[in-house]
Amino acid sequence: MSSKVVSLREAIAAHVHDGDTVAIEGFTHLIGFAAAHEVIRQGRRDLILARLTPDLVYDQMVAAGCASKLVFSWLGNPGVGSLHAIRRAIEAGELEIEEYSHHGMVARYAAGASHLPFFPLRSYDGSDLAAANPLIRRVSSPYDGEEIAVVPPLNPDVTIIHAQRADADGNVQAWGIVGVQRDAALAARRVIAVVEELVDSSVIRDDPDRTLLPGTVVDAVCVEPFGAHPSFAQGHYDRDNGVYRDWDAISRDPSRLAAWLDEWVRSLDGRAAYVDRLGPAKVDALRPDPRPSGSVDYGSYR
Amino acid sequence: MSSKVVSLREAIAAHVHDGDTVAIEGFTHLIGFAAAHEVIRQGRRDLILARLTPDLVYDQMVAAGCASKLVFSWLGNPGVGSLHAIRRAIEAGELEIEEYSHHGMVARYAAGASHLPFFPLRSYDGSDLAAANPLIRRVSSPYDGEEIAVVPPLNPDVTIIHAQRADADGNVQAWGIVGVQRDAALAARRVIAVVEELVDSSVIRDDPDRTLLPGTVVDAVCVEPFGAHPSFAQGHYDRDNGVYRDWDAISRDPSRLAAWLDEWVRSLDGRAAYVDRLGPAKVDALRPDPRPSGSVDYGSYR
Amino acid sequence: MSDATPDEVMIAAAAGELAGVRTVFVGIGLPNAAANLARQSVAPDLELIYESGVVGARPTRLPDSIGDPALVSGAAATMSMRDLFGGFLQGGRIEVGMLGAAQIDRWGNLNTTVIGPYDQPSVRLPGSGGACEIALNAQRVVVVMNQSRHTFVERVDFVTSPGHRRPDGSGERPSWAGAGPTAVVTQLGVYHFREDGEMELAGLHAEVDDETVDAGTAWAMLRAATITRLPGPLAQTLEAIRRLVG
Amino acid sequence: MSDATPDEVMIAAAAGELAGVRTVFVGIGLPNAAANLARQSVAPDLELIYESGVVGARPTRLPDSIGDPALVSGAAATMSMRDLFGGFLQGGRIEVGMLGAAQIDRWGNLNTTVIGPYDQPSVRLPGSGGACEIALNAQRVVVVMNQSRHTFVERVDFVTSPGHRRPDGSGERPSWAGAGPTAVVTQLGVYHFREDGEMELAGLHAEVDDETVDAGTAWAMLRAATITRLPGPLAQTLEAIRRLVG
Repeated sequence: MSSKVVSLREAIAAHVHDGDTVAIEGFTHLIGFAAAHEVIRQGRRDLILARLTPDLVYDQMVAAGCASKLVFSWLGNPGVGSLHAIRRAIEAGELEIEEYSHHGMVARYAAGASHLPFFPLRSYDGSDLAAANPLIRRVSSPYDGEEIAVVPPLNPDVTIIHAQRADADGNVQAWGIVGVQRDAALAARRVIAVVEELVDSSVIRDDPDRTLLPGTVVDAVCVEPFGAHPSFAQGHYDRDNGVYRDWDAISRDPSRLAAWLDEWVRSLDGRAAYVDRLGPAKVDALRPDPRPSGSVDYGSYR
Repeated sequence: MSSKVVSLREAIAAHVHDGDTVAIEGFTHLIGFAAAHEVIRQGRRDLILARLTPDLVYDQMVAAGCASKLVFSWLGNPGVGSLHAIRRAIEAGELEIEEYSHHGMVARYAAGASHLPFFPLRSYDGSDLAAANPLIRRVSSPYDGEEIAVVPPLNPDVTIIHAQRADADGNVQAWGIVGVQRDAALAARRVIAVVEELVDSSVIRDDPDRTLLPGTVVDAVCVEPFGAHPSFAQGHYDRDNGVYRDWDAISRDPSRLAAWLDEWVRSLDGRAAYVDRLGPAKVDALRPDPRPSGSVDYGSYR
Repeated sequence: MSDATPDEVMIAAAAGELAGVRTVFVGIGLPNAAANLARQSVAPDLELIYESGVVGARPTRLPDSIGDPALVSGAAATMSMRDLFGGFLQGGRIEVGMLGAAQIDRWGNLNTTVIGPYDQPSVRLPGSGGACEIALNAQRVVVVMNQSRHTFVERVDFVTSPGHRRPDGSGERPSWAGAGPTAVVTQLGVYHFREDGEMELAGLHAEVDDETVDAGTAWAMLRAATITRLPGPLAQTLEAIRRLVG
Repeated sequence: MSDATPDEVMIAAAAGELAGVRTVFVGIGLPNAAANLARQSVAPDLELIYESGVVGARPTRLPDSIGDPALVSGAAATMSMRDLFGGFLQGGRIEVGMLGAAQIDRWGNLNTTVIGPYDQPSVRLPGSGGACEIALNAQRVVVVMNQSRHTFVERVDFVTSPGHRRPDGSGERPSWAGAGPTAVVTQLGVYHFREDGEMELAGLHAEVDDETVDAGTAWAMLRAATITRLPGPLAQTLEAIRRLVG
């Protein structure tokens, strides 16, 4: 099988186009900052950005002018406050929004992944969310006539996920919080997996239950250690809460934000340079002590 | 937290009642034979038995007179042929059937688990299955008017699953094929987990991704090593294909079948006695060589 | 006399609402501190469930974010958000959902979306996250929030998470839904809901009087038949809170 | 001259239908042997996907059952049946579904449910399993089955898995569905389907002639413009099959 490993630059150039619907998913965990920064560097425009929690990652992409629309369910800097670049863009009428609840977004990806025309969920009754978003509709059950809310499928042109490891065939493994990553990838036309580590196929195949996505659905594998910073990668590095807190002041001030994008994104040629700029002291401080999962026995059968 | 560990006899007595809808799930893997045999010993009647593949386990329960109805999607002895006790009961008008496809049953459990009035799936168009089962219906999408098949929720009174290990809090871990076990359990009013091994909570909590069911949804934990024989438990024992092949002749002949039930179920007081009767040579022959999953690092964060 | 801050009083009172509870769906901030405190005190069997998909977390620190590696290490289970919101929350497996809000009305409707009109808000808030479905599907809901005439309002600007009736007093909760908000904890007191779904004052924190409650409510707050004087956090509870919040 | 059995001829021909394919949804029996043979020959990148939820299996033996521990150990991935049937099969991620059947008609409708009426069958077969949705959602379907006037029938007793048209020739496949059956492999030959969905003879195994095909078909089988004389398994292929089937 030919290897799917390519550079992140090549993967973004090949798979992310102006005007695409893009999902860089990862719920609080494994957020694809390295990939987002590469999209910024390559100057993509008019993207429709989908993500449950736009987080700093989309605040940066919006600030860099990549996006025309945001599809989301919780818009904030967790534990800190607002995402100011996104707020400014919305207020200036430069960024359209399409808003759901978390389960609504989860259900949209589920419908997209499984080729359903809609997905039913018990939400929105008595809320103003359905009035604010005409894509939230209702269906009657053919069993008891009861009405239930439904949302339409979400099929990104490309979904980018970050994970702990993959093999060259594109089999991707992740542990800890996996959020909506599987459905967001299965729903997409193209999938880029960015990983902390490339491993031999035998490592993957020794523990098939850990596989988040089989290689048959992955188009490109890119190896970018620390690529989810300032979010975290379970077992690899901690969440860099200081970056989240500091972001508030940066993103409030457009000129500071522009300078930040120059310093941390545009003047760098990739994630390795970003890690260099962070410096070994910061990187070391984010490394956890080991806590092994332990091994289970799959058995060898002949 | 008080322990959920009870004997299988107590668990069946407390949670399985005449007339209940019962799901003993486990797709080819981890089929709950020990639990089924205990249900037979306790003489339950008029059960509605739900399972994708009734397998030997329901052929035995039907032969023992436990069931009045079967809800299923594939009725056979895998790789061998028919389930003769079930066929006789259907032909004699003693066993009602309600038939789906696999995805239909999967979707019924999914609807049951997530409290949905129906679940949509792309199946049944052009098939005679919907005509044979009036519970397979259709819904129009409010987005494009397209019609799609739906099935109703399945909410067993009790679901019994078998797994490799659990702790006393009822956190259950399984590896290998998990089929519909999670949804079948979440859909149920009561859940019995039968496991090969009781482990300390620290073993579970060292690898939370392996948890199939958290203890909050499990009512009873029963420890019955070899409890899934003649099906298999990944890493613990192989499928006993000889039993499946031999079953054909046994279940063809009602008197041989009655003798089998006496010998292997009714005259025994539990699974330990069954394993004794199998004998150490057979048990040893089914043990695989080790094939460890390897360990991943979750990290210790403070 | 206690030197507890208003937040500490709220955390302690909110923890008290979890006595004997087995499963709580926890948001970030005060609910998170309250749930962790409850597990160390009135609800030793409490399993903390985070919308990131972590069940039975035993965090060694109070996380900044609802998704934090310290929630995962040592947890009982992780699951996809599809399983969590579908099979777990919607499946009725969550006893208590703990929610915060920027605005609440007398029916327990919560706003975390906008101040002002939706299309031209004066303040854009984060939105629902999981709150809308938590409010509908948890067996009951405990609200923890700061109280003032700006937050306890006659009419919320946007119903993100439904309470017992529509803001105009019409309608009722769907038959399939959970019981909705049963308690609201603020820095002033604790509120319950009458049979008809309207909020009433049920308890006052130390050194808070009736007039302070009325001054902090934009409608005429009803009173329960008996209004408890809440004891306030014990010294050991305060210690525990400070260990948690750091 | 080959000493291949009819089953071996079918396995070899069915494996040939998988040349260059990446993902195949495999049933038990002949399809399983064919898919494993294909991975060792014409489709080295082939990922075997079993309805038990195993993706990219590398079985060290040919299992009796579609769920077997030897399918799991060394596989690329396992997944729940919800993810497999929903996100994988229904999501269009399966190139080829390989199905068997007790009856087939000229439109490729497959019966694995009953011989005789549904309520009073003379033979009760296993039913659909995943076949109905595989027939609809795989990008295309390859059928492997024994051929006779009892199996290649004018009208199937029950449509378990839909082909190109209803048994009376009406209707067509839904717009969202895959291409349906594109090849049928039997011990006599290989059949394809015309534009209008009707089956035609496309290839004959060694030592099989036209009349044998007609004697083994309960309707007037159409002929492709050119009918290939199939080479039959090479010696090394036969060896591989015998290693697989044991």
